[in-house]
Parts: sequence; structure tokens; C-alpha cells
Amino acid sequence: MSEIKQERVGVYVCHCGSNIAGVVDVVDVANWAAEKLKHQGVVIAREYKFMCSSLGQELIEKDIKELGLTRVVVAACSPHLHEKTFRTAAKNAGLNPYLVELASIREQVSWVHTDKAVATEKSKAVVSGAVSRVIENVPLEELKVPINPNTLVVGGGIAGIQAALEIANAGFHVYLVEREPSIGGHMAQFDKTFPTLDCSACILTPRMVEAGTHPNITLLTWSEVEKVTGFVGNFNVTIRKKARCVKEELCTGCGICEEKCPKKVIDDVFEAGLGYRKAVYTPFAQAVPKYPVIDKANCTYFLKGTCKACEKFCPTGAIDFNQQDELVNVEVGNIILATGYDLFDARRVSNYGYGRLPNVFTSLEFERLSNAAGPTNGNIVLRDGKTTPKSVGIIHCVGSRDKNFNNYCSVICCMQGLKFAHLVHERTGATVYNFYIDMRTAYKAYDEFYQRVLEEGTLFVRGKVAEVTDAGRNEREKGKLIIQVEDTLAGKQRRIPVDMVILSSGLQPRADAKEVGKLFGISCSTDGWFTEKHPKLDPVATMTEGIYIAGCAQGPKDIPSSVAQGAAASARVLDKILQKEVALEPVRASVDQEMCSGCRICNGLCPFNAISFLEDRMVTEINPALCQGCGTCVAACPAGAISGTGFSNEQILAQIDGLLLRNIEPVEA
Amino acid sequence: MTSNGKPKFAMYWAASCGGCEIAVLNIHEKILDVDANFDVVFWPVAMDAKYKDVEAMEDGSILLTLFNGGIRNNENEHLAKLLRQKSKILVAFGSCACEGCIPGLANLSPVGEIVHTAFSTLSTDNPHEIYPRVSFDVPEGELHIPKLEPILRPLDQVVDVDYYMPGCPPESHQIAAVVDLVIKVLRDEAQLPPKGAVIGAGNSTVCDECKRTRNVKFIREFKRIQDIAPVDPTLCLLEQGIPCNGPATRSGCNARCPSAGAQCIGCYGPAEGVVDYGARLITAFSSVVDAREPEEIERILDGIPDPVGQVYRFNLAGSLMKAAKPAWQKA
Amino acid sequence: MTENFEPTIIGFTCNWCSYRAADLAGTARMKYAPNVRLIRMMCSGRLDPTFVLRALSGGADGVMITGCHPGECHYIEQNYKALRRYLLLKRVLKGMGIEPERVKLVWASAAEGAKFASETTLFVEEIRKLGPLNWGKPTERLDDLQEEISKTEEVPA
Amino acid sequence: MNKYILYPGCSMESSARAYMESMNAILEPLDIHFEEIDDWNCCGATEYLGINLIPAYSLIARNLALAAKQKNGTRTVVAPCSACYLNLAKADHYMQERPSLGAKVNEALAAGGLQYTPGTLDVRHLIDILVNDIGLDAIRNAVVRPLKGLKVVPYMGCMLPRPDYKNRWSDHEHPTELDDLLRALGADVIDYPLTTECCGGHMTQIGPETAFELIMRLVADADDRGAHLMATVCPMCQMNIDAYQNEMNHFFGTDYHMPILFFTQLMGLAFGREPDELGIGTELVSSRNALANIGVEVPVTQEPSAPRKKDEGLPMPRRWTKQEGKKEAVK
Repeated sequence: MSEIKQERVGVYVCHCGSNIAGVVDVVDVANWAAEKLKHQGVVIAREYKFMCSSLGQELIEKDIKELGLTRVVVAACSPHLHEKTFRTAAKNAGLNPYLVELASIREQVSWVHTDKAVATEKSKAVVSGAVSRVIENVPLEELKVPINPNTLVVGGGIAGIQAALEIANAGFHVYLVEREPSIGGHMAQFDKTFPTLDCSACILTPRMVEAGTHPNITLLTWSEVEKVTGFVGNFNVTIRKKARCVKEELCTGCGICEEKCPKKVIDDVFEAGLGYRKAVYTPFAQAVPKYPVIDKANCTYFLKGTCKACEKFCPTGAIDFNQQDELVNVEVGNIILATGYDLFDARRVSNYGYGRLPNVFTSLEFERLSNAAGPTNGNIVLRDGKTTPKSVGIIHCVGSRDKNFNNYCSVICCMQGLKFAHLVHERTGATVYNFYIDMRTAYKAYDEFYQRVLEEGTLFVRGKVAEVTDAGRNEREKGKLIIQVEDTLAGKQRRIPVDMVILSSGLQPRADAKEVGKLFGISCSTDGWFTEKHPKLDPVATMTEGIYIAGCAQGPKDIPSSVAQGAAASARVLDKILQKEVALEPVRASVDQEMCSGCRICNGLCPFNAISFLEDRMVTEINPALCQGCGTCVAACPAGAISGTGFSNEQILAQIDGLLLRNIEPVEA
Repeated sequence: MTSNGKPKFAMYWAASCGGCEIAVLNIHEKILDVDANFDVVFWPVAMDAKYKDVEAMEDGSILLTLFNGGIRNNENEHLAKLLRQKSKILVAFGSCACEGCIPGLANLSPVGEIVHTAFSTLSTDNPHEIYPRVSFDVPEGELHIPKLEPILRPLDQVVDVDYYMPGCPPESHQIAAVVDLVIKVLRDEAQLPPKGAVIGAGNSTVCDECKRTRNVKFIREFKRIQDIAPVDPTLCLLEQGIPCNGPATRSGCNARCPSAGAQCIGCYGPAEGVVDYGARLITAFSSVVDAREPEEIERILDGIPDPVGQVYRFNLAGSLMKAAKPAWQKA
Repeated sequence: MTENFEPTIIGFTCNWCSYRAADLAGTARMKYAPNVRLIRMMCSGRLDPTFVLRALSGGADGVMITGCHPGECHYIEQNYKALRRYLLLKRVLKGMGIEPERVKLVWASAAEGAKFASETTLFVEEIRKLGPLNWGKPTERLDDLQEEISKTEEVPA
Repeated sequence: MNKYILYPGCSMESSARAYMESMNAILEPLDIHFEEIDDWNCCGATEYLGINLIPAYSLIARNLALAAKQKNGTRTVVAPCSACYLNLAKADHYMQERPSLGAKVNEALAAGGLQYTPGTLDVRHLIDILVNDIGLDAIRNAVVRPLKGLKVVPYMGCMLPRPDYKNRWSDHEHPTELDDLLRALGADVIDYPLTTECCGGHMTQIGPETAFELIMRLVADADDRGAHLMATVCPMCQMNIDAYQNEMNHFFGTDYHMPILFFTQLMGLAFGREPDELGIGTELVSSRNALANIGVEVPVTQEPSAPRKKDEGLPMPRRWTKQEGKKEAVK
């Protein structure tokens, strides 16, 4: 057995109020540690009500100074919560912070076991493991890495725009990448916004213009991120700037090309399939930037090599058919993902008939219907484009709170349904039914808006709509869409004939969310939204340092929350930039080149290309800047020539022996 | 010191094949240096010294004892303890003493089964099923033979060992080098290495001395060397799908086997500071497997039909597990 | 005897997924068997087969290896390497006469606290059925080799 | 040559003889070969499963056991009738899902020396193999007389698409397989929203008013949409709408005349076969006028059932007199 190192270890067992002490006999654990682990170097073992409190930390600091402790073990909550706290306490007392180990006896013992005796015994084993491990810890210094002040914001919706503006106004450069020809996101498609009924474009376009003209913002629209390498403070991002076939420096945005273009195409992105656009187009009038793009899939020139109308009529000769995609490489310190959401595909609910019954519309389609700049200039009409509906049914929770589709509540469809009810009333005077299961109007001035819509005479039916059908059974139903619903307040089945049905469909993660997550090294939750670092306390950060998320990409939310998250993410980025450098966990791998035989077995293991082979000396080398500390090569090296700080073989092997209480009984011969 | 002033030298062989003894002779004329500088007092294979002669010596009077072979029966254990008592420097000489070697593979089966296999299987003509007995009365008196220990143990699991000299057998040029070193120490021209050190070997692995070219390895199939015709003489054997233990085996033999066209089977034992040799090979071979789906990985791993033999051929007794479960149950 | 046999199990978790799944099981107060003692590593790829052998030979009756689902590894693909090592290690354990079911690999993402808890309890039951490993401690006393051999036959007079 | 095992079911030989004849008529042009399960028995239709599970499933599973024994190079059992298809599919599914049920059923089958392991057979409906195996192109090529001008309402019935254990159908509420097939025959297919609404099933026996209500909805909507006739895939649907349409009219005081044929009869016509070979004309609500739209002359083989003559005796009590009060159509 290795000889007993003469470290002086302090053990501190936390009550955590009753969270731990309620199940684990903390006094017994402390006494046990003091007695049984003495020969390993435990000189003091205390228990205290709240170790993470300032008093608790002072306990540690006092002991380090007075008893000359060289190692500290705190048996309390999860290292993800208070590892930093106790490391700082040690640092204040002059002990290297990496000589502190946290033993989790709350999340992994007291909260999950009921038998008090067993929980206490397990806590002792966990403390023993931590003590054996901490003896093998070595002092480490955090790796200081400079932060590149530039920031990449992915997604030009309201959240992305807010984040970009906040950082740019603080004087730092932002690259704002947007997949569509113009920034604005889904909000640009709306007519009014709830609850204030502000015209969506009126409050959005000023922000878009500000972002479009801001000296510190480089707008990269009609572009997508292809590759991301590096780590916090030093990301290298490759962006594909798709060819617009329009020379931005010459184009004045006059729109003649769009006017003259003979090819009409259904616009199923901005107009949600209700309106048309030309083969060369800008998605909407207030588009930022104003430069149009040529849709190669539908442009006659690219299909048959003829036409070229846009080129002929362009006053400044800005059209350039053989413009190629361009790969732009940018260096940034932090990245904010504000990639937004996809609308739930209402066709999946086949009994609501969307896609089969003409007069069933989705929420985005209705937004375009009611929008003055929309295909019907704001007139709410049926699919024939002429007749105004006399009665309209608005169905909530389409695809949400439904175990066949999405379990979660999409937060905005209730208010969206109420907004539609108001707009239909205002524009057509039709009778409006809203079919809901719970009316969720939780935020500021939301419920007041619900009261107002009630007073306007909207008929609310509480019940989950079973079916929308056009099989009328009697004169009252002929030629109408019949909504079959169980009215739970009236307690009976009802068949309500209406002219038009609007599906207030829910929000869903982007179809490519998983791939985008993998591109930036973050994961998605089971529902598919980007996973935040902590659902309550850290919603805009992710588990990957330097990558932040904002807006609906993190989960369904309304515009005020998206804006708030955009600003929050930018604040997190600004505090990183102002620190000028970031301290990286000193968890790294390194090669002892004396022992390395150049067998190259580890060379293929590193996805971060941190492992390189020196042909001349036939040995392997690890670049500490690129190494992320996963330890795969440490475990793989057949010669045992690669060691890893923070999670070394000695530490883990010692912890195994400690957990199995092999260090307690004198080891038999 | 003996009467003629020369330090005493002893060599003993426990559970071994005698190859280590031959390797000592294999240092050719240097054997004369041994004779010139040492007084060989105990060397059962070479001279007829008796145990009681050794018991009569004073403790620590033998300067250098090269002990090869694992501890299989109680006689081995007795001699190990005796020589430990009598020797100043006790060297675990060769793979058997260091980590059990081929005899150590017996630890895969219970001891009863070993004896049964030895004395009454197809190849043994034993119609009356006569088995050895630890003691047996004959007219002349009571005969004794050593009793088998339940599992074979390397030397350092029985007595405290000063130095380890791996290899099956240790290379003669390494033995010669150690002899020279000890001679220099006698003349105070050199210092003994720290206690417990491995001598007569390198501090890297076989690949360091192997002349074959090595690239990044992506293995789709493991094959036995005889199934590959012809074997590329210059390319790393592992890259050709042959499970070669070189990457995890200590250097010192100038990659004798790979240079001769065969894969290294690991007789020089683990590299410096390695806790379990087999574990190093498990992680080495799985690191070069180029597959992600479990079924595909299993198909590739089927290319190593006997994983225990592949990764623990020489060091089962010296590994963390030491023996298979059946062997433990009846210990 | 196996009913009240309480197995001791060492669990290896990866910092980003399965350790957080364990924490989530804690914050959600889910109850599971107390027999597993967890060790945190940065990634399941950090798992060295030596750790498993050290645990089994050191008194553990089973080892549970957990990590992120394939494709969701925080370090992109290192859990595949853990899978490969696990599959080869199981073959070696089988060769050593140890029931391969004593070592189990489970993927659990940071959101799957419930799965972590249920898999742990399930594994404890599986190990309880297998009984103690007791590495290095003989389960049957072998007094005399002779008596062992003689059991096989009688020597003719 | 597309080989299948056929489970005809009782109605194909009695009330739905027209379905059998028209099906046999379309096999040859589509190169389909059916081999009937010998000694098959009734499938328990819609009632038996509701009464007692074990004997019901044993009755059904007996057919599967016989078919499994007779596997002539195909594992697909085709059931033209929706009720038979659903019962066979349920038996196969729940014997796998609930091993205890499977065991009891096999225990029962053992009495007859039979056994069935769930999962060995694929249970599929006739239209499923026509659309998915044979394919619409092959059907289109076999059409000699396109049914242009014939307005047809496709009525799938409620048993086929739900429950869909093996996800065979395009949608559970609005499947389009029958629509596509009829369109391939050249007919003007009407988009019919009630295609999977219930036809009343055996409610015609238990609660006639409910059945009439359901039948009235189907017929009324088809009539509103200007359909000449309805096409269905299920003998029970055909019988309920065809045989009870007159009583439904009587009950509601309406005068609908909506003929309903099997889709195979229309396929026969499209393939150039004569009406009498397809059992056309045997339906109670005559399809003469409907088929006149495409110039098909339906021979009057059978006197339309004349209303019963009043005999001199005492008047017969009306069958549903106790519902007299609620006779007017449900508003």
C-alpha cells in the first residue's frame, strides 16, 4: 500500500438545514470521520447547519489558518452548486482552491434515500471516498485565456436583435447571422401584438433599422453557420454567405427587379403559404437589409437559362447571376443562439381538417390575412379570397398539451387566440367562438385583455374540440364547418357551425435544432429545446462555456420574455468581455514524452484536434489550449504516459478504495 | 563475504521453466565475470547445494539472489522466505517471479481441476486413476511432496522484493548489463537504483524500439497473424489488424518479436507506474476499433477469440484480479 | 441468504449528463436504492477499465457506468469510446468467470432523473440476484487438496 | 405471381357473395393467387370479443394456427372483410402483448393439436395489398373501361383504420387508400368527410334507431355531395346501408336512393367484366340508374322486393311501435 501521506485534512459535514440532517446523522458522520480517517490525515471534522453560509465558510478559513490544513472535504450538496463557494473560501485562507473536494450527500444521499441508518453509512463511505481522493489532489492554477471582444449572434428575430443591439451599444462588435434574406423573425409576420395591440411592424422595424445601420453590427443575412471550432473566448466560426445574385454595393433597393420579374412563386416562409412573391424578392417592404435575393430553385434563368428580366431593368446593374456562395471566417469570444421556433404543423391533427378543409387557417396564416401588408391587404376573408366570414371558431392548444403531439404548453396560443378574436370582431363583426381548455393569461395586462375580449361578446366554450368537419347533418349545418366539442361547462356535446376556423397552433423546436445544437456543442432537452445551464437560475447560459441561448430557442415564450432573454444573454457576454480573459477549469491532459512510445493509438481520439504527432521525435503532444479535459486519451494511453489534472488516475483509484472503505480496516497481508 | 573474499551469489527457480537459467548462461563469456566476481553458493540447476547449506548461512550474507519462477507450492514459498532472509538483494528475475507468467494462467481454474487434468485426462495413461498424495507411507518411511497452493502468486506477494527484472526470459544483453551494474556497485563505481525499481528494461514501450512505421489506426477487423498472407514487413502489425501487445508492454527487448515478423505478446510486462496491464490493452484495442454501433463493435471484437489470454497472457497473477472466480472460490 | 444481501456498487458518472441526472433525481426527491456510490468524471470516455477492475477486486459487487446518450456527448463523441471499452471489458470479465451482468452501461441525459433512479434500483436488484462477488475471499474452505482430489476417486488398495 | 393465404370469412359466402365474385374476377388480371385456409372457422365478428375474451380469441387464433401450418411461401393472410381483418389482427397483437392471454389461447388450441406463435403471420386487408403490394400503376394498366363520369363516394368504414397496430394506413381519421384506388379506375371520386364514420355495425339488431341515425348521416351526406353511388370495403357496411336504407327512409320519412357496391365490383367493371359476373344487380338498392351514367346496362334479374300485400287477417303490430313518439328526424 502507498505509504500514508502526511496531509492535514479538514472534514466539514453540512446539515443544510434539515435537507441533509433530516435523514443523515451528521454528528455521527463527523465523529466517524475524525476517528476512522485519522490515520489518513483527518485532523478536524466538524458539522455545521449551513456550510455555504458566510459563517460556514469562515469556519473553514479559520481552520486552514489555525490548524494548517492542507486539504478540505465538505460533505454537503452537489459540486455544481457550491464547489466555487468553498474553493473561494480556501483561496481566501491561502490554500490552493483545487485542494478542496465536495462530497455530495444531499442530492445523492439524503434526498433520495429514506432509511436513516443506511443513508448515514453511505454518507460515511462517500466522505471516506472524498478524503482518499483529496489527498491525491495537486495544487492547480486556472488557465487564463484571452477573450475576443467580438460576439456572434445566430438568429435575427427580436431576441437576436435585442442581444446584438445591447452589445453593439456597449461598444463591442457583433456579427448577426440570419438564415432568411431579412432579419425580423416571426414577429415581422404578425399584424398586431398582444396585449397592447401595437402594430407589430411599427415597434419592430425601428429596432431592425437600428441593427441594420449600427456601426458595430455586421449583418450577415441569407447566411448560415457551417462550422464552429475553438472554445470560450476563442471561437473560430465559418459562415456560408449564400449567393444573393445581387451585388449589395450597387443595389439601391428600388424594387424594380421584383416588379418586372415574371415568375410568381407561393411564399410559404414569410406569407405562410397564403401569398405570392417573385423569383427575385425581398420578403417584406421594411426588410433589413433591403437587398433582394434570387430564389435559384424557381428563377427561370437558372431553370432554363432564359428571361433575365431583372438584369435588364436594374438601373444600377446590380444583378449578378454567377455570384457564388462565400465562406466568411470570423473570430469571436462568445456566441448567442437566438434561432427561434417552428410553428406546429397543424396538418398532423387530421381531425381538425387543416389542409383538407379550405376554410381552416393556422395562426400564422391568419396573421398574414389580418396584416395590412398581407396578401388580402388586411381583409379577413375565406380561402376564396372574397367572402367575409359571419362566424369564426378559434381553437386553442392545437398540438400542445397533448400526449399525441407535444406535452408542453406553448405559452402564447391563448393570448394569440384572444388577439384573433378581437381582430375578427373589429374587422368583420362576425360572431366568434374560442374553444379552450384553460385560459392562460398570466403576464402583465394579459388577463385584462381577456376581460376586454369577453366584454366584446366573444363566446367562450371550455372544451377540447373533437373534430372539425364539413359533413353537415341539417340545414343549419349545410355548407358550414361544424365544430364538434364537449362543452364542459354546459355539460353536453355541441355541434357549432361556423364559416371559418383558426387553429391557434403551438410552438415547436426548429426542425434542425439537434444538428444546430451539435454544431455549437450544446444539447437539447427531451422535447427538443436547447438545454439551459439551470432551468431556474441560469436560463440563458448553456453547459458549454461561451455559448448562450435566448428567446424561443430555449422554450416557448412571448415577445417580452424573448426580449428580456436577449438582453440577459448580452449582459452575460458583456461581463465575459469586460473580464478581458476567462479562467478555464485547469482540467487538462498532458503527455510524458519520455514514456510515450509513439504508438499513436491516442492520435485518433480527440474531436478537438488537441492531440498532434511530432514526426521528428516520434512522440505525441497535447495542445493545452485546445484540450477540453474530457480525459478519453488519459484512459486510452496503453503506456500510461498521458496524465490528466483534476481527474487523475491516482485521485480516482484512491476514491474507489475510499468508497469501498478499504482504507479503514488495516489491510490484511 | 565468503572465505575467498568474493560476495555470495545465489539463483533459485520456483514455478518456472528453467528458461531464465539458460538466459543467464546465454551471456556467453560474461559468465566468467560472474565467476570472477561472485562466489556462487546456491544454484540448484547448476550445482548440488542443499537447503540446509543455505539455512546454515548468516542472514543477509548472500549479496545477490536472482529468484525466478512464481510461488506454486509450499516448497517455493519456504525457499522464497528463506532466500529473502539470507539475501541482501533479492531480484524477482523474469516474468514468472515478477507477475506469474504462463504458469500463472493456471489461476483461471480451480486447483482440483488442474490436478485432475494433469493426472487423468485423455493424454495421461492412468487407468487406475492414481493421484499424488502429499504424504505416503513406504517401508523406508514417510514420503512427502510439496502441497499445491490454491493460486499461483508472484514473488512480491510472498516476500519483500528489492528489484524486478522482467522478460520471458530477460534478454541476455540486459542480464549482462545488470551483472556489470552490480559489479560496478561493488567497486563503488555506481549507485544501486531505488528499491522496488525495475532493472534490465526500458521506461517506454515496445513501439519505441519497433522499426515498423506507425500511422493513426482505424481497425475494421482483428485477424490472427496466420490468416494474413503476406504480412507487410514494414507496417505496424496492429494497423494490419493483428492484436499486438507492443503499445502496452515495457521496452527493453529491442522489439524482438515484431522485428521477427510476429506480434508482441507482452512478456516484458506493464510500463512504468501502470496498475493493471490487461486494462491498458483493453483500452488500447478498443480505442482503435472503428465502429459506433454495438453490433458492429461486437463483430470486430470477435476477431480476438480469447480476450483473457490476449491481455493477461503473462501477468494474470500480477493483475488486480489475480485469478478467475472459480479459482478463488476454492482457495 | 441472498434476500438480505445488500450489494455494494460503484457508479461512474459523466459530469455533464448522468451526474446531473442524479442531481435532478435528488432535487425531484425521487427515491432509489442506496447501494450505489457515485464517482464523478468529466466524461464517460474518461473511464479506464482499471477503475472497474480496481472496484471489483476491492470489494464491489457490481459497477454501473453511465454517460450521455450517443450523439449527445458534451465532447461530441467520447461516449462511443466508453461503449467500446465496456464491450471488450465484459468479454475479459466473462473469461475470468465473472458474470458480465455485474458491469452495466446506462445512458442517461441531464433531463432523465427518473431513468437514472429506476435504472439504479433495477441494477441493484439484478446484482442482488447474482449474489456477493467477494473477490479474493474463498466461499468454500479447501482444507486439504488431498481431500479435494480423493473426492474424485478411491485409490485401489 | 403474388401469393397470399386467404381468410374469406362467413359473409363472403352468404350476404356478401357479390364481394367474393367480384374479388375473384379481379385476381387474374392483377396476377394474384389466393390459397384459402382449409377448415377455417368464423372470426367472431363484432360480438364475440365483447362477450368472452378467451374463447373468442381461441376461435380466431385457430384460423391463424391453421394458416401458419399452411404457409406456402408467404406469411401474409389476406382478409377481405374489415371485421375479420380486425379480429385476426387483434388476436395476433394481443397474444404477443399479453403473454398470459397467448398461453391460455395456445392451451385451448392444443386441444385440437394446434399452436400459434404470435408474430409469425402478417394480417392484412385486401385493399392494403392491392394499393401497397400490387400498386396503383398495375391497377391503372389493367383498366379497360375507365369509370369516367361515375361520381363515387369512398366509404372505408371504421374498423379498418382503427386501431392501427402496425401503422399501415395513411391516416386514422381520413385515410386515402380507397380514394386513390377509385381514382386509378378513372371514377370521379368525391372527398367524403364521413369516410371512417360508423355504419351502425350490429346496432341494427340491438338499437335500430341509432343505426338508422348513423346510416342516414352517411347516405344524406353522400347524396348532398351528388354521389351516384357509394363504394365500400366491408360486407357489414354494405349490408347496413343497402339492406336498411329502405327502413331508414321509412323511419325518417326521407326518400334516399343511394346504392352501395363493393370496390371490387367497380374494379371488375373497370377491368371490362360484365355486371352479372360481378354480382351487380343483386343489391337491394339497385345501382341501375347509377351505372347508366357510364353506359353499363344492369340486367334486372330479381324483382325488387314488392311491399308485403295486406292479407285479410288481423293487422300485424309494427315492429318499433314503442318509439312511435320520436319518429320525426332528429333536428
